[in-house]
Amino acid sequence: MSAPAVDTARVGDPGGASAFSDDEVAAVRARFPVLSRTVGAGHALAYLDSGATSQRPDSVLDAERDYLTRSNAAVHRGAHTLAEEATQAYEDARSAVAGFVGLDDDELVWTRNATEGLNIVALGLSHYGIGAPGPLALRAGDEVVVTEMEHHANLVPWQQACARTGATLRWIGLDDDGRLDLGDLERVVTARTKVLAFTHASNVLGTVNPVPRLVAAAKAVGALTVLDACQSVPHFPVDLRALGVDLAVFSAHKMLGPTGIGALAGRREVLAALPPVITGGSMVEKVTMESTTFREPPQRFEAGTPPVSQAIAWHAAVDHLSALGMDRIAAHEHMLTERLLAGVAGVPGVRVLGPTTARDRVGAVSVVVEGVHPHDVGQFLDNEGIAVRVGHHCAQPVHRRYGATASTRASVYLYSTTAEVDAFVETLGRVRDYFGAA
Amino acid sequence: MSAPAVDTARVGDPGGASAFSDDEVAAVRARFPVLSRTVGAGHALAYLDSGATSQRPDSVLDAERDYLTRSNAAVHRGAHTLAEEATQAYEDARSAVAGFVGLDDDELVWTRNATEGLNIVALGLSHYGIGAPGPLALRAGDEVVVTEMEHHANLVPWQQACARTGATLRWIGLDDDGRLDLGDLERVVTARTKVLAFTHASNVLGTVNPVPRLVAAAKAVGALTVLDACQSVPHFPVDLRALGVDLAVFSAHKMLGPTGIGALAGRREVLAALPPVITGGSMVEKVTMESTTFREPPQRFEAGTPPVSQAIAWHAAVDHLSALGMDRIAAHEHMLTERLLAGVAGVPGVRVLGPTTARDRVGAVSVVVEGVHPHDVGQFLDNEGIAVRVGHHCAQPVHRRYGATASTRASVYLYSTTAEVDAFVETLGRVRDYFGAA
Amino acid sequence: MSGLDQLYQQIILDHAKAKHGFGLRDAGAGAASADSHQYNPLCGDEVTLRAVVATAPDGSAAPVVADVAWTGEGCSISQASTSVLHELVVGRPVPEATGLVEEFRTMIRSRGQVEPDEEVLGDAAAFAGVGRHANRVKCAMLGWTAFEDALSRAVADLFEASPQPGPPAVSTTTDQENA
Amino acid sequence: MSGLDQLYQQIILDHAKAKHGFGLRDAGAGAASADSHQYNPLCGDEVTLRAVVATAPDGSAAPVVADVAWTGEGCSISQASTSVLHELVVGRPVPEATGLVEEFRTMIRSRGQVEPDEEVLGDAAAFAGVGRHANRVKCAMLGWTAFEDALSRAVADLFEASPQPGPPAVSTTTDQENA
Ligand SMILES: Cc1ncc(COP(=O)(O)O)c(C=O)c1O
Ligand SMILES: Cc1ncc(COP(=O)(O)O)c(C=O)c1O
Ligand code: FES
Ligand code: FES
Repeated sequence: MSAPAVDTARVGDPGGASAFSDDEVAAVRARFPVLSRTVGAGHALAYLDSGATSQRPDSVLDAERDYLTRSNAAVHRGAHTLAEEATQAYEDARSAVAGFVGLDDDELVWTRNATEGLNIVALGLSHYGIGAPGPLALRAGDEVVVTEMEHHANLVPWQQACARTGATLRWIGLDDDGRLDLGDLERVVTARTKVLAFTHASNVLGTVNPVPRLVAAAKAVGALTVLDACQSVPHFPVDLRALGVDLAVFSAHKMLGPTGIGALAGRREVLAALPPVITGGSMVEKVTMESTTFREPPQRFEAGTPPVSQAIAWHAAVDHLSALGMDRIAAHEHMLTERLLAGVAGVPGVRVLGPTTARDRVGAVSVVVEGVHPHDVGQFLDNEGIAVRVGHHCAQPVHRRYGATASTRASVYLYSTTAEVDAFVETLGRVRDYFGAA
Repeated sequence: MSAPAVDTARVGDPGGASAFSDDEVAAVRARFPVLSRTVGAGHALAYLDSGATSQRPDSVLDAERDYLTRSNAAVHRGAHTLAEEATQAYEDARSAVAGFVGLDDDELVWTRNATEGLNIVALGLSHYGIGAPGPLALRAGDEVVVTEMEHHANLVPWQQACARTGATLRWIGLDDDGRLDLGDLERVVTARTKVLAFTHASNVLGTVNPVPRLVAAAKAVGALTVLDACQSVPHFPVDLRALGVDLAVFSAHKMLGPTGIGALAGRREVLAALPPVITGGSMVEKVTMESTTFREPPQRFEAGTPPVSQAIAWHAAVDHLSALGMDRIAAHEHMLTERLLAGVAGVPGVRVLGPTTARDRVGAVSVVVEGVHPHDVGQFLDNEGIAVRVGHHCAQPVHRRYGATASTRASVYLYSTTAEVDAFVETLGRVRDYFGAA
Repeated sequence: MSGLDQLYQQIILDHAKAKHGFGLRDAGAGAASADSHQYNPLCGDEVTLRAVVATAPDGSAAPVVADVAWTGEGCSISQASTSVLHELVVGRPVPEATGLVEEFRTMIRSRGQVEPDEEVLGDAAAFAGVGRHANRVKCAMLGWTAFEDALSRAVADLFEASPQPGPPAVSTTTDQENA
Repeated sequence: MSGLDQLYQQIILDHAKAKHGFGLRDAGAGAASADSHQYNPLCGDEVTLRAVVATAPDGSAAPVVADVAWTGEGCSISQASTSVLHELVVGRPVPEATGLVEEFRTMIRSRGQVEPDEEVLGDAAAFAGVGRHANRVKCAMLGWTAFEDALSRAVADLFEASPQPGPPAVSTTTDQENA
């Protein structure tokens, strides 16, 4: 289950692995029921919105239903057969998802989504008030560093943590090509830095950031590293242990799995040093009316009934991805990204936010169409069955950095085809005319 | 969809509604695929663990799968057809679940589970540090009142809130019959009380608490009421508006719905006065690198990708329950509870925790078997296909109150049968002999 | 007509360009005005709208809408609907304008089920198709919500002995526009 | 044999009643001891176990397990497994005892896949069936985990020039017993 270590420099240079052939893509697509639906006036669906949420293959749907119609029960409780089967399946899922990112099962916490995972960390570090501040607690004078390309999920919780603790938020800026301005790095990451939180891949720009370089900078000053892996783990092999990050988050729904579940994963010593924030059943040891002691991670962060059937479905999702091969999936998306960027470059009045070449880039391509609002662009594309995302994609600062309020984003995944990319480019070419902007 | 108002005094006295006939129960059961499985050496499954988690009918499984194979998309985003269908289905689900408990759609927040809902409230009230303390914030000298029968989910977050803010935790004790000692009420709920948090029905004792009496006591001193409705909403008609509570929580998985989703529901003015704790995408208005403004409830409390398909499945679950009729479900369970209590009373060496009559009681019946550990009792029952829960049921203090560390709990639901209840009673009668305790 | 053309009726595309009432102007003498800023958190778009009311020239009890002036950014649906609003309500007695807002909202929220009365709604009837697009409902309502908010405060000002224009109220698009 | 009888072998039911080694006793002179308290958060049960080690009577390098004394509450699986532990390890050289703990853990974690070596494990082989019950793994391991913990500290004490018995270490059943 464990993915091979990957140097992120390799992204955009798939090495040995090849993109899927047409027959292979057809076989990949056959497993996703929704992809055969039509939209509006009988248009085939071209789903180019996987950066927001992916579609689910039959293997994932079946795994969850099988569990629910055979073994559904509360886990870690009850001596009965269903409860034992459920517990086993649930803990097997933990091993599988942890293994998919190169970690052990006690290094993965199930969360509601990636956002909750980042909040567990940010709230944990600002957790003054219960006993003494832990070893990781932020204090006045400390600094938290993020980047200007973060999703709100990896920005707002840190703003709040700083407001709570008196720490200061700083950030690494961006250059005009959509990459981190690493000239800034040594000026921003200093002895005062306690946390360096950054995204592995930007959901707006597509940029893949140089994790080893950032981790080295953080290690040099003893700062904790927190990786937003939402847009990387679904798209290329990621080994969190090899990357050397302390903590990372990602979400099932962006990688063939269900909504309602995400993960906070990372080094067990770091999880062990983090106090719990959400409390209740299953995360406690001994409870009296007066006081409570807490369990070890991962259970310490999992209060109440966990997302059991969702964990089991996620297990099926990582099995599905592994069976196809994450390196081949990355190669396939790399090919599509190149085609997308080349196609868009040929459309007049369209500007790409982010790198215009596919190197160190994932296949989320956001564009601004001169004179036409992104929502209108999206509606026009929808009329031909092309599903893209429009808006600020929960990343207002990066839009502001590039002079836009919102954008239109096409994002590819393992089941995307060259025909879909071509249809997107062709249709985009007709938008400005329709709205009288050409 | 809205449930009729109910006076909790009516629980245990189903009035006009009748229990399901044998044919009706058979029809109810036919919709739950798991109920036809066998356990161990070909024993029919007798699932008496619905208090921990319920089983799912085909209608719920189908609704989720239909959505996932037709309209799955990120909600409130994107101008495309799938996103619009998804948004519509998701918001319809909010109306349906809110309506099921007598509220409007803007009065219901989707949470990870009921536990998270209670934490949102308890953390919100202890939310010092971001700006000024809100109108509801706890301060030193304030008091929070709970009861001695609370699930850890409605106890530990309040212990933590008190530890954070300097408030004091107090509680209403229990009498020997398993009911709240309301002689205590005026001594415990005083002008210092800022919050009265209590369970509607105990998951260990089965006791249904007199909500109107407790709400009146809280109102008299201006305290906020927080109702743990996890064991009431699934089992009898509950109208939160009519009950007059400020906030309440409950979980989908205990009422035919999926794991991974719960609700925090209540008066819109109260939700509006509660600051957010978990931050990120979808709950913000305007975000700059420096600062953020937040949306109105319910979105303010829903950071990140929500449990979309789970909300849609929960909608199907409340439709399923409503179609059968919550009053008839309550009557059916009342009949089973009477039979269970009568049966258990006839087994030597067995002690019931909680009321021994079915009045103001739900069908969770916990017993202590003299000389045999609950886990051994559970294993013995499992050998005959009878699934019960054993342990402290996330409620250590109430067990301690009645001199036990753990217990064996049988809990019934709409699909439970008299035969299952009888099998439980009969098998329980053989436990002590097997373990040499008789 | 394709689904697209049904949504983007020519009238809408025209209004999106024309933007009647665009640009904030001062209210004339004897009139009262109030501003409302509405923000759409789903897309980041916003509108600032000034409603100007004055006593009716014919001396009748109800004041009239003397002007609707606005600025802001947004999609063609939001721009056009605000432009149409200007066209429709300027010069009308306030109760009539309020009624039109209600009528418009009912149409937009009906998920395309309510046939609009073109006699009453005029160009605004062209927005009937928007109701079928859950994620565009806020777009269509953005300016109208701002108008409703500003109008009620402008009227209050007009009837006050000494009108005290406060700072413009800032609020988000009401989230109930969601459903 | 029914699934139940396979789990609750007569040997287990007997040990659950006999509870060999039950009751905390002081270590004799010349011996070193350490206590471990283990708590099972799933059920609330607990065990406090004292491991006593002494230099081998035959003068060999490895010390021997002089006593295993314990108290606590729990299900018959946990009580019996601790009783069996006492029977099996008292009098053995420490490395042998440690090896037995490893052997036992492997068997319990194997989900019923590993055939136990009865020659080696003796009565403890009767617990092979527990591995098939995910929620009972912690029960079987409770006393053994306590022993492993207490033993390592008792040995450390024995080899220290001036043994300083600290407060008993308190820790939960390690959560990796889960899988
Ligand atoms: C009374 C009561 N409160 C709270 C909870 C917690 O619910 P959840 O685990 O779904 O958060 C439960 C169920 O375990 C319960 O029975
Ligand atoms: C880069 C990035 N970070 C964080 C998130 C938040 O993930 P979730 O909504 O699943 O919590 C997303 C997805 O929306 C994302 O793309
Ligand atoms: S998309 Fe922003 S108002 Fe329409
Ligand atoms: S049930 Fe508690 S130790 Fe076995």
